[in-house]
Amino acid sequence: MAVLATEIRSSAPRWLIRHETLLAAILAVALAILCVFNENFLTIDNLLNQGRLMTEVGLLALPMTFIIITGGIDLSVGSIVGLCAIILGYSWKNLGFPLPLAVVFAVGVGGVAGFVNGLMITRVRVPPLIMTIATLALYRGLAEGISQARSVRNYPEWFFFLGQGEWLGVPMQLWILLAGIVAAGIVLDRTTFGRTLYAIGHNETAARFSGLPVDRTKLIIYTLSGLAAGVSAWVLVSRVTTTRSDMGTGYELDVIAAVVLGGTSIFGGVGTIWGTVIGLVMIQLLKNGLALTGVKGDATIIVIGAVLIASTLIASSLHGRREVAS
Amino acid sequence: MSDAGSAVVQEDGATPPLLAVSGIEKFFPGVRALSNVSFEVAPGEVHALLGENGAGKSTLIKIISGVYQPDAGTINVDGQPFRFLSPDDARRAGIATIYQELLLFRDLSVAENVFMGHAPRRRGGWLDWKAMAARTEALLASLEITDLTPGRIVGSLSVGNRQRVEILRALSQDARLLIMDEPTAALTEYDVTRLFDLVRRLKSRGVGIIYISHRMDEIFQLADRVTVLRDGAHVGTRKVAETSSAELVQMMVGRQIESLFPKVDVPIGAPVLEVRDLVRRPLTKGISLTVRAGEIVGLAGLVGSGRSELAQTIFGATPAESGQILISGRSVEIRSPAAARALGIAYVPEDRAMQGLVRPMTVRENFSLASLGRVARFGFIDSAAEARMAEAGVNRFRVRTGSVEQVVGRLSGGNQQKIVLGKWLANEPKLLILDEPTRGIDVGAKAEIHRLMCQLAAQGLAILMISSELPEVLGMSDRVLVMREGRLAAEFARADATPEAVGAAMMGSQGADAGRAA
Amino acid sequence: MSTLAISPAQSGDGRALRWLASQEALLSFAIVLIAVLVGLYNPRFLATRNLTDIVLGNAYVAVAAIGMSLVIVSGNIDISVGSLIGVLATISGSLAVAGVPMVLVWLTPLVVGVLVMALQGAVVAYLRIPSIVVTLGMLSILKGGLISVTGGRWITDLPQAFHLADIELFGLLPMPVLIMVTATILAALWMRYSASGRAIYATGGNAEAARLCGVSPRRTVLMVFALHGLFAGIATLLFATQLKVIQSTVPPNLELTVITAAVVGGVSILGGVGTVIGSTLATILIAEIASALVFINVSPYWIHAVQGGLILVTVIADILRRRRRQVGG
Amino acid sequence: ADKWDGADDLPTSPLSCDASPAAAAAAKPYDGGKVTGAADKAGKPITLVDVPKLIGIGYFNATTKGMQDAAKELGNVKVTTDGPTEAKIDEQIKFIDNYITRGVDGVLFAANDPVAIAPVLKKALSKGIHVVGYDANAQPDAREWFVNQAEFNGIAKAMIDAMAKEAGEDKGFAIVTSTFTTPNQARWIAEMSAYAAKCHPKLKWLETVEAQEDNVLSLNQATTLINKYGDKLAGLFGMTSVATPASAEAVTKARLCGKVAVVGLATPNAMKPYVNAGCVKSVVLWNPVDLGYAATYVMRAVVDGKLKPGATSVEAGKLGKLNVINGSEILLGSPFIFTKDNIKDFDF
Ligand SMILES: Nc1ncnc2c1ncn2[C@@H]1O[C@H](COP(=O)(O)OP(=O)(O)OP(=O)(O)O)[C@@H](O)[C@H]1O
Ligand SMILES: Nc1ncnc2c1ncn2[C@@H]1O[C@H](COP(=O)(O)OP(=O)(O)OP(=O)(O)O)[C@@H](O)[C@H]1O
Ligand SMILES: [Mg+2]
Ligand SMILES: [Mg+2]
Repeated sequence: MAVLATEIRSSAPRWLIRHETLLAAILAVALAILCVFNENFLTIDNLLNQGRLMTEVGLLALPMTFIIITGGIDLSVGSIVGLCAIILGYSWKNLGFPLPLAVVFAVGVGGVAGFVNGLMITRVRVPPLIMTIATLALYRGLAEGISQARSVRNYPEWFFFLGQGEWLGVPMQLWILLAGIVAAGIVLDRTTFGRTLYAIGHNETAARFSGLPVDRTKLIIYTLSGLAAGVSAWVLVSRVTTTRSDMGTGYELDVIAAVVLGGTSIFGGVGTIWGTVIGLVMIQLLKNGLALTGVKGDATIIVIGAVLIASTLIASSLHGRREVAS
Repeated sequence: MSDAGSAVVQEDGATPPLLAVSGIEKFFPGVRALSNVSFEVAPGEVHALLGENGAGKSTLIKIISGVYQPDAGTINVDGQPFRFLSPDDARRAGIATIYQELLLFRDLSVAENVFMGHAPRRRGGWLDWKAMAARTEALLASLEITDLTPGRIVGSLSVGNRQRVEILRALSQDARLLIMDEPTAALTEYDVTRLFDLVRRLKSRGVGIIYISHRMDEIFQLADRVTVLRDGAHVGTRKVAETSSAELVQMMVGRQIESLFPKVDVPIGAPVLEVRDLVRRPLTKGISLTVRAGEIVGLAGLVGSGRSELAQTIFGATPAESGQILISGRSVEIRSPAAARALGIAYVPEDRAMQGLVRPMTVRENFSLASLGRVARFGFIDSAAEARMAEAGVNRFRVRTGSVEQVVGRLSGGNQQKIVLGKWLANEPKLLILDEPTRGIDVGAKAEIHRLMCQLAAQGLAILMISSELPEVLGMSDRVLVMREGRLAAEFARADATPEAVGAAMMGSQGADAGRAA
Repeated sequence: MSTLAISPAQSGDGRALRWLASQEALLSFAIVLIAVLVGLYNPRFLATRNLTDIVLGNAYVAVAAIGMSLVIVSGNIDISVGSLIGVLATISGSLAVAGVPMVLVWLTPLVVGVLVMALQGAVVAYLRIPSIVVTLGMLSILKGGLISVTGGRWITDLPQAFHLADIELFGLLPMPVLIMVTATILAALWMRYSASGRAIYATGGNAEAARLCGVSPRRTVLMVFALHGLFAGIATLLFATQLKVIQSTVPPNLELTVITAAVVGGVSILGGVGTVIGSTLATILIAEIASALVFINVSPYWIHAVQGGLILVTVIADILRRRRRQVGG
Repeated sequence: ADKWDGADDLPTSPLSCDASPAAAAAAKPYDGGKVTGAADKAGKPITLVDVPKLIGIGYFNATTKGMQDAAKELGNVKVTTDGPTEAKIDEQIKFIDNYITRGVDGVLFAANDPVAIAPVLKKALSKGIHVVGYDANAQPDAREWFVNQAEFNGIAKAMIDAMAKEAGEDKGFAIVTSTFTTPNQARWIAEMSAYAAKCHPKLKWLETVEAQEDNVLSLNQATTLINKYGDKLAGLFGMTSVATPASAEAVTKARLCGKVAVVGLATPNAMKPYVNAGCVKSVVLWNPVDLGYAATYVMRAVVDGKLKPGATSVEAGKLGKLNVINGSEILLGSPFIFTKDNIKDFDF
């Protein structure tokens, strides 16, 4: 029998590849159809521009993938973006920080916000969803309180380079996102850190009993999430040239949608960065393509919703990993 | 061979067999778990199922209790053919099952766990909580269990007590056929004897019983007949009276097993682990002990005596509140398993599925889990090295798996245990703590693991072995420590560690009402 | 009350004592405490009028939270409920304006709610898609669908009879409050004393074990979602009949409000734990806090921060209390 | 109450207390943006996109209606309305961006944030797309013209005067607004406080609360205010078409009609029940249908080259001649007050 057992083997890597190729296929088909309908769609210009618009959410999706792989979730990212944006403007305008310092400070605050989530989740063992639902409200509240409903404007021209400038014809912030993607991707499937994430997601106790630094790892990923939110806020402010306390509202759902669409299992243990990237691109280009083809915003979200369910359905029909996992 | 089995029944006389399965086939993706298995259970008979890990015992009983559907074959109850599409069908047909995996609701009370699915009702179909509590009390009394109350949340119970809850649940259905899949795996001798009394009582009431165990002695104490499976095939059925343990082992393993406890004396070295007044409430109350290089120290005790807690405290999973731990004479602070690992401490936990393995991960991934540092450079995993490490482990411990890419969750118990062991040895520890190392493992694998322990000891490893199986403790240890209610109750040299002496020390003076008042 | 409130895990004896250690007790205590403190600062807060208004304006959240609690206890989650309520409100409103008999106007949301949620439940239970994915998808389908159908046209000049929420029994007990209380008590009784009620805890606690006990996790999940839809329907009535206008858009962040109410009420996001009494008390507490902050003149800019902070505190307090219980064994 | 400066540090300019018109500000030179490389579509059919703050609220449904009316009259204009479902600036930006890529002749917008929206509007201008704002302005150089429904100080005067008349000169009032960050509301409130201080110094400003664009929340907030202040509260301002009916409902539910005055910005249909019941006496609003209508005409005029920098007025169909004020804005007129007598004549 042990011989026979050869056939049942970890379908994990294979399955994931299958899932992503499948997604990629769906994506390709969708794009093909869309560009038949609209010549402006498949132009370098438009695609790069979409990349620009995708960056804020994209940056958040990377650590979110880590977090969801460990079986956790972070609903507070949107609020942290708002908080960091405000901190950026406030520390520059009201505390008189030099702008670069203000940026660093804002990103730092983002890190702290994420760290606090992580701390409560690891030390007090508050379930991630509950903790981050609470901080979703709290951090947004702080943003409103600190800003006193004031938007900070009139940033110097150079500050907008990140959000509006280009380098080698590619939007500045897209470089950051690309770097992030590559880094995250490598970390996730090549390093011990990445392996630890999967182990935690599948069986936290066993991971702990194997001497893996479970709590530290979690602390790190939630902090990363906060930092990413900080950077994302920086990019956003630089793109829209002003800070408002309501920035980033509702990002959490966009991010989660992209991640789960990318095949990351909300139950933990399964997922890749490449999947997330495809998920991101898919949502962004669907929205854009449909809009260009004359589909209105409301109809577009219907399609997005349907695609989310449908593609997860197809993907899940392709694997039986969950059964073994339980 | 199988007709030998049915022949026995004919002699047994007129009454149709309570249960008769024949020609059962079961395939899992890539595995033929059962091929043409047939056997019968008469009313009032205890019928043992024997076989190596992965032989297909659990699969067979899961088919009988409606969890799986057979791919071929028939099931008859009282001569009537039945098709069980769900566990509920089987229950209605009077079949109750204690599954091998503890399947409980952590957040619910003992009473509710026992009666989930068949709770006593009031008029209008509303649940009757009072009756539920009362009937649970009654069951507890019938098993003479004093340290459980119907109201306890199961999540707060010890492994041993959880096992008891499983038993209560099966009994609560007052079934005509009771199936027990390794019910004693998590029990100590004391619980086992109480369970046996109960089984005999049921037997006398004409209840048929299918009993799975890897403990040969239990089978000879309890069973009337025994059916042996090997690699999913029905090897034969024997009357216990007419067979010998040697024959059964021969039938299930296909070879002789020279000795189950191949203990050899090796030179004992310097102390590796010294523990002084270790305290971690509620269960570790000031423990002092020493384990030397090359020494195997057995730790005996009743369920709930706090042995695992002690182990887990030394291992840093539940850091000590006070007291001192010395590794190789150096006083150390162990606040996490990671720290323990760094100090060369390895812990093979008693709960294989929950604490030992990441079941959805592959053999390769599990092997390297405790020693990722060794196969990684600057945090980057060298998958070739990792594969090599796993291959080496698989060969060294004779793990029966198709490849190192096999998902661990699908290996049978024994092989899973070897992987937990191997994963830790890959880290070349100084001190090895084994918590119930052979719980639920077949004689073949057991002998192998014991041989391994001896080899390791010979190589100068210090071993602390927790076991609820007295013969194992006595057979493998250089010294035997006995824990009772969180304290060390006694210590025996190998020579004067007799079953009676150790047993008495486990029970303590008060004897009967053993176990921690939970 | 206490008999219902004690966590189902405990047997009859010493209920009162156990209740004191329960989440429900913690919440009730917090509710009273805040009332007293704020009352001292500004007695108007304690005016019956104000207290009923607090409950009245949030009864619909409480009712929706009942359904949400069921869903979460069963080990799932639903983030489409806000959009669904928006859709149901519009449907019911349009019918009312179209002059359909009131009975139908009030029943339709319940029926449609059950259908939509049952559909999602079926996908979750039988096609094994994680509930968060299904409901996330449904969220945007409903949201987008509502606008593309109505074009966002407001529904105005609703018939007076439509306004269920304005009915006051014996001139003092407002309908929404009555419905909220009845729904909570019935749901609580059902969850504790019915086999299917317990099946929810079993499914959420350990689906595999549930199956082996003859409980069907799939049917349970389906049922739970259907019921959730029913409560969403009822919530819709309390929600939509308060005003003479129905915005045919989805109420912003309602799903989060409802989920928050459930988890603050002590429902474990991991499944298998929680009572609907808790979620209702939590709704009241959260609403009370919101109102109290206005009464004690917290700077309007800081209100949301303080609100978030207080919620966080309640949640953590509960976790710590739980942990002590666990260790105490 | 807190100091109110519209959260954007712009100066307030309260009108004079009597009806005398504002001291005509010295005619400012054109300060709008320039479109580059726009194809000459004078007289030719054009397609426009209208991106309001959000879709699905009564107010913007009305502006859309106005645009469609205008398009029908003009015949050679096609306008579609599309936008975010919540008043989110970055969503709005994405919508405009997509329409730029898709290619339209002109963009009509109502900005969620005057500054944040600027870059994308400038992008449109640079791609030869005409940009005209309405309802909520952007930085002047980011659009060509802005159709101003009514000047902030005009609205403020109308509202405060109405409140002083209905509640009484020396009474207390509170405000229910959407959020403190919504530019228009913030400006109005700022101007109101300035005007109140100047012309009705005895009016007591008790409090201002946020209620998003959420009518149940608005109802709860208004109710809380009523319960908190009791008879200290003589009036409620609703700053949005959502907040005003909700406030009126709160007053009705509290059985305080006549005791607590409700004044606010709102659309007639939503207010009819309360106005007819006599619970609300005056609803301040310009006619948003006209606003959309005017915006479309202005856009047409711009494309046809009839409205050039420096122009002092523009023809806007049935609305006749509209004046250009401070540089690059077109004034729709002074705010309109709906009352029991005229409200039935409006349906939006
Ligand atoms: N769900 C499953 N999917 C695939 N293979 C399975 C599944 N369950 C069991 N198997 C395989 O079927 C064979 C029999 O397993 P089973 O659990 O019945 O053995 P067992 O006799 O109970 O072993 P043990 O004594 O360790 O409990 C094993 O090879 C196992 O790997
Ligand atoms: N009262 C308790 N509350 C919570 N967990 C417990 C309790 N008692 C035991 N456990 C857990 O159950 C596991 C088994 O411990 P147990 O109570 O069986 O004592 P033991 O000496 O380890 O007996 P055995 O090793 O035979 O199981 C331990 O890992 C411990 O964490
Ligand atoms: Mg088995
Ligand atoms: Mg143990």
